[in-house]
Amino acid sequence: MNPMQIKIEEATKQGKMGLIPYLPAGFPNREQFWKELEELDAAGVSVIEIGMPFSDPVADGPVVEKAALKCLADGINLTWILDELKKRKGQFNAALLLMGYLNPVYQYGVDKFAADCEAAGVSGLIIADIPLEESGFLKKALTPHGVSLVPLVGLNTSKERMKLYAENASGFCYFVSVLGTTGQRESLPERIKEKLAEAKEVFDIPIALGFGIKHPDQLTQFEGLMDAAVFGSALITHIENGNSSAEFMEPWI
Amino acid sequence: MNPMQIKIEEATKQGKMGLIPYLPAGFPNREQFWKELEELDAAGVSVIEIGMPFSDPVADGPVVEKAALKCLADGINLTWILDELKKRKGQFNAALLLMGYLNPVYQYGVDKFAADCEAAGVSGLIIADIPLEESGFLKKALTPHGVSLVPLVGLNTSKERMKLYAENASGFCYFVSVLGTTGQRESLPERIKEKLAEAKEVFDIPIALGFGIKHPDQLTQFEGLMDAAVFGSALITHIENGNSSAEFMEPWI
Amino acid sequence: MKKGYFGDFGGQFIPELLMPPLIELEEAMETILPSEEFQTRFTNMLKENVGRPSTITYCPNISKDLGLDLWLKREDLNHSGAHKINNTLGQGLLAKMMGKDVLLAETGAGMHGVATAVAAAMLDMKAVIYMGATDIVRQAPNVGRMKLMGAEIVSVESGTKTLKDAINEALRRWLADQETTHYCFGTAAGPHPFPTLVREFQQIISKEARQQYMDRNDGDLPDVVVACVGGGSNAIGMFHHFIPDESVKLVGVEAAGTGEPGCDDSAPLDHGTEGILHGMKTQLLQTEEGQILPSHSIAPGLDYPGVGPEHAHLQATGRGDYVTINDAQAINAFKTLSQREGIIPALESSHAVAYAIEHKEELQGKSVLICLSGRGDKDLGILDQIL
Amino acid sequence: MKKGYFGDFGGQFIPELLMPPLIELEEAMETILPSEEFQTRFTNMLKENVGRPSTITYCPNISKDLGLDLWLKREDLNHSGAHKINNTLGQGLLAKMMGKDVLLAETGAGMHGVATAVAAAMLDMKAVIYMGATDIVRQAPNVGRMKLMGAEIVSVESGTKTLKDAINEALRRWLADQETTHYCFGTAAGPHPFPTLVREFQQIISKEARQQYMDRNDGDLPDVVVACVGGGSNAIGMFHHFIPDESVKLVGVEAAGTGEPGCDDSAPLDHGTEGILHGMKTQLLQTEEGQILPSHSIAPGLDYPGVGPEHAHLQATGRGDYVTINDAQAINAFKTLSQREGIIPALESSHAVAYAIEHKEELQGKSVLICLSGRGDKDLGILDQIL
Ligand SMILES: Cc1ncc(COP(=O)(O)O)c(C=O)c1O
Ligand SMILES: Cc1ncc(COP(=O)(O)O)c(C=O)c1O
Repeated sequence: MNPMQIKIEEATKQGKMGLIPYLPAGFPNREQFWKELEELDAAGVSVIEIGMPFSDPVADGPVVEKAALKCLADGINLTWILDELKKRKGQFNAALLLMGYLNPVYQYGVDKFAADCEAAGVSGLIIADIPLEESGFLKKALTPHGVSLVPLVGLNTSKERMKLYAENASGFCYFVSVLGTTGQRESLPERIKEKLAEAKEVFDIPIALGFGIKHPDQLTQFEGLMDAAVFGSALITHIENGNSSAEFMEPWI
Repeated sequence: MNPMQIKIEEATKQGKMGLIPYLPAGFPNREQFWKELEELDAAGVSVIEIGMPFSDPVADGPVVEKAALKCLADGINLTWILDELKKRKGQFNAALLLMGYLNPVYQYGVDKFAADCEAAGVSGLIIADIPLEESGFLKKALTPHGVSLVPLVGLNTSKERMKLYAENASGFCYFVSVLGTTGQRESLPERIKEKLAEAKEVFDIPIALGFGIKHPDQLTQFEGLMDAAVFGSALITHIENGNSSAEFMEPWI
Repeated sequence: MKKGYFGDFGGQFIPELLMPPLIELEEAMETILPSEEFQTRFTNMLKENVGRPSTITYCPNISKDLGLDLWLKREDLNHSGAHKINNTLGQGLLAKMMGKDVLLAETGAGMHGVATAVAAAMLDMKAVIYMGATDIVRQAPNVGRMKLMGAEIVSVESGTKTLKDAINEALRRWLADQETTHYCFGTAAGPHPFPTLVREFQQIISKEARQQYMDRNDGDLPDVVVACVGGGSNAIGMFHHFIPDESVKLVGVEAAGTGEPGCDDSAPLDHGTEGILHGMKTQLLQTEEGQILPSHSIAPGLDYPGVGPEHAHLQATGRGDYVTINDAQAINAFKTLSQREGIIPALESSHAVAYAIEHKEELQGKSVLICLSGRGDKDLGILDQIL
Repeated sequence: MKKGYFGDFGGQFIPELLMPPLIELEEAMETILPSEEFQTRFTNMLKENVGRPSTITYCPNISKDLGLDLWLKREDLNHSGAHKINNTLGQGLLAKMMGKDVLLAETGAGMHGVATAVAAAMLDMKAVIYMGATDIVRQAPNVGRMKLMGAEIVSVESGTKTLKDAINEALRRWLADQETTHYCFGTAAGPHPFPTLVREFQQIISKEARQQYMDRNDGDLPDVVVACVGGGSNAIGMFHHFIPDESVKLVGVEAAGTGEPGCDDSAPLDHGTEGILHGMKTQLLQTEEGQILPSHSIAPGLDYPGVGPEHAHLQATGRGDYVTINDAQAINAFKTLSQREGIIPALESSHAVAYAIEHKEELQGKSVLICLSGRGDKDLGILDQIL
């Protein structure tokens, strides 16, 4: 079983929600980044999602985009991320997940990328601009190395498509809470419930809800329909304001 | 015989050139205008050509246009010209000629205009924008009142057209020295001679040369081919510079 | 009827020294114009360079809004963006075949200037364009286009610095340069033979539009045909083939300017008087003493105190109805057509469109075919300043 | 070949959340597009609103100057001034029949934005246009036109503030508003089915041009067919029906920018590498690490680091030749066509014209048919600044 699933299920077995914080690699700067990761890990999160920078991040909202483009300008690249993770292999309790866009991975070389992920202790990958139809070649490269390609589904994903995604999916399923880009929102649409229930039914791996999440109170309404929460923009803003990740995690623990 | 022809022939009989100065009515101002006319008359000119102002004087060069538009702005109109001339009827030795464009005369009423010319002692009219083809109605109005419609011909007037103009022409024939508008020119085109000779042959009334004339020296080459000279822009510029008409006439006498 | 006259209007009121080139032109109209060579080349140019036939367009949204059927004859789709090119290519080709090297033109909105520059470039001739200093400022995009195509622009600083004065200066230039130069007059006005010559080149508008309308309406004719009237070339082109159709009402739209009492306008047919200007006897805005009054319209191409003599005649005989539209109404039409149909009309043409809007009550259920004489790209600057 | 692919290029590399509207669009392409209702309405719109067929024009003066036969396909004569309208009316009508209310678009030169605004106005829909802040400044006339037609303009301040970034933002907006909104993509690029859909609407260019050329040349075909390549829509439209004609050389012209070493350009086919951007696998200007490079061209519509996948394929198979023209050469062509033929081309199209000028030696005696994709009125401001 993929470590991400294991970690999330550890949480749910304890009656807690799996927690999946997102930070762009190298944010807010190279050293601080690893400190934030350690704090998050110490807070007991299930999966740490690390953003790989891309010049044209079409699925990102303004907060994530700005933070990630700053890291890109600072010279953060896939080599740095994978090398540094490799150095720290085994130091994190949480499972590690890389998130990004296809082109940098494609230029890196998907086979090399898959191998290097394994070597770095990365167990999952989210590629925002790969739908089902184009995912075959990537899955083929990742699977031998035990890296899961995490499916993203959302309010407009039909049950049929969910089923196709569910076939040999592993790790967890990322349920996107809104039709839109990442970013904090005050409230989440009611109709999520129905779709979440559908996803719960279709997938036999944990369901994580992401996009627009800033506080656990937003999620009480979805109890039983989701297993984990992903939060990015809220965490980034919090850090940008000079606060620590540990602090941010308090209401979640 | 039209007084204009009489006056020009008086000059030519004395071996001199007929002189036809042009001034816009009311130039440089209402009082001064009559003083200039008196000086010109005293200098022994044959015909005094008085410009009637028009807003759109297409045949005029910049000097005449500017002077005439100033007079127009000062309120000079046909009524003033004809009234003031009437008051002075008989005071001029020179014959009087009005020059202008059709529309003001048309609005004044051509029959009334012809009658008022006679009453004012005017013996000729130049309308710059009436060619042969359109001149019938005007001639018909003028003839009973002894006012001649002076034909204008030029370098591009065919002998045939000259002949048509010559039919029952009276006063004098105005030969336009250039293809262009009024205004002083340093020299006159050589080929005038040939055309002037043609006009001399066709017309049995005096030929006056006009447009671009500023000094008698320009004309020695045309001796025998012309009977009178018309000058406007040069005279206007001279007056604008604060000099008197009498002074201007000196080289001509 | 006297040669060169439309009823009481028209004629050839110009200096004798301009008669030879006018006579030369009249002769060319009799010899060159009907020749097979001219006709073939001209027809090809209209098709292959101008893009004729220009289409007619039904306006579904405005028609619904107003309760009538609105059709547009799309002269704005012509190369260079207005009906003017029909005339400049015609005159340009004629001039070329007459052996002239230079096309001289006046321009108000700049569309005729641009169209003349196009004709000159295409025919490998030189273009000299007279344009009022005021118009140079308010129609800057067209000045840029003319210069780019190699035309010489002469800024006219005299008088009102608009179209009327540009014509004065161009006539003066023609007088001087008549041997090498053809005066490519921009509208169906001026001395004979221009009103006839320009109509000859613009009648293609109604020739096409009449057939196109019938093709799309089971052989029916429109109830009303509308065009704006500056000098009157697009209007006479739009009216010509409809004149014999008695059921078709012909409406010419003059510019009322601001419409404020005491302000200048451009509506000589509405409240002008008979007089003589620019070589023709016609209706003019003038004082009782025959001095020409300054004109005004927000549409530079309509900003003219005179009008082509055939329109004066059509009005006198009652065949044409002439109405006025003011600046604000034209701007409203400009915006309405842009927003509702995606067509940005020239401010000139907007006057014609405004007729349908302002008269919608009496036009209920009728079909109205409007000459969209040009496109409005050139006018965005004027609008920017106002809106 | 895999669905949505042209050889190795194409595909659908977009977020899952955009798949439903893409699938909906694919379905509409299979059901609505071939329907008689769609085809009739679309054909009518092309004729009656756009003014199609657009003519082909022979350029006598430049042909003589260069020693070849230069022909232009006149997409600049289309309503709104470029080929873009063929596509926006097609997509607009499709979207309308799919029940959408809003047309969303990115724009570089503003021509696609204007054409989308036209389609929206005509079809009584709303237009929302994303445009880079840099392009908003350099193509101000088009911004004015869009606003006038009631389009909402969103200024894009991210990245290079040009076309690429406008696409990013528009994709984000689409993601959010997919239920009511159709993303009216402006070029033959992006995720499947856009490259095919846009080609479908632009192939009319070569369908007409091929026949028109043959009609005027005793059934002969041109030796060379040329088009500029930004995203590639006018080029694919111009090439499509010539692809089977083996004797006809197809030349796509990319923008070399200033041409100075170390400066940005817009020529991914010339020296880009395979990668993924904006939903497609294609040739891209990118770093070795897969970060997209900023692009530059004096022609805003060519200023894009990617290219439509079918062009990458035509290049890979050798059927298409892709060359570059720099800013100075394009400006020279812009001026040459204006002055010698009276046609002011868009700066984009000027790149295609420049090909004939710069390659005149090898083209001696050949006939060259160029797609004049748009008119240059919008570009006078750019030129003013430079000249
Ligand atoms: C687009 C357009 N329409 C109309 C006119 C008015 O001229 P006319 O009355 O000769 O058609 C002009 C003149 O410049 C124009 O540019
Ligand atoms: C006139 C013109 N030509 C060409 C282009 C380039 O686009 P494409 O390569 O899709 O034809 C543009 C884009 O805006 C344009 O406006």
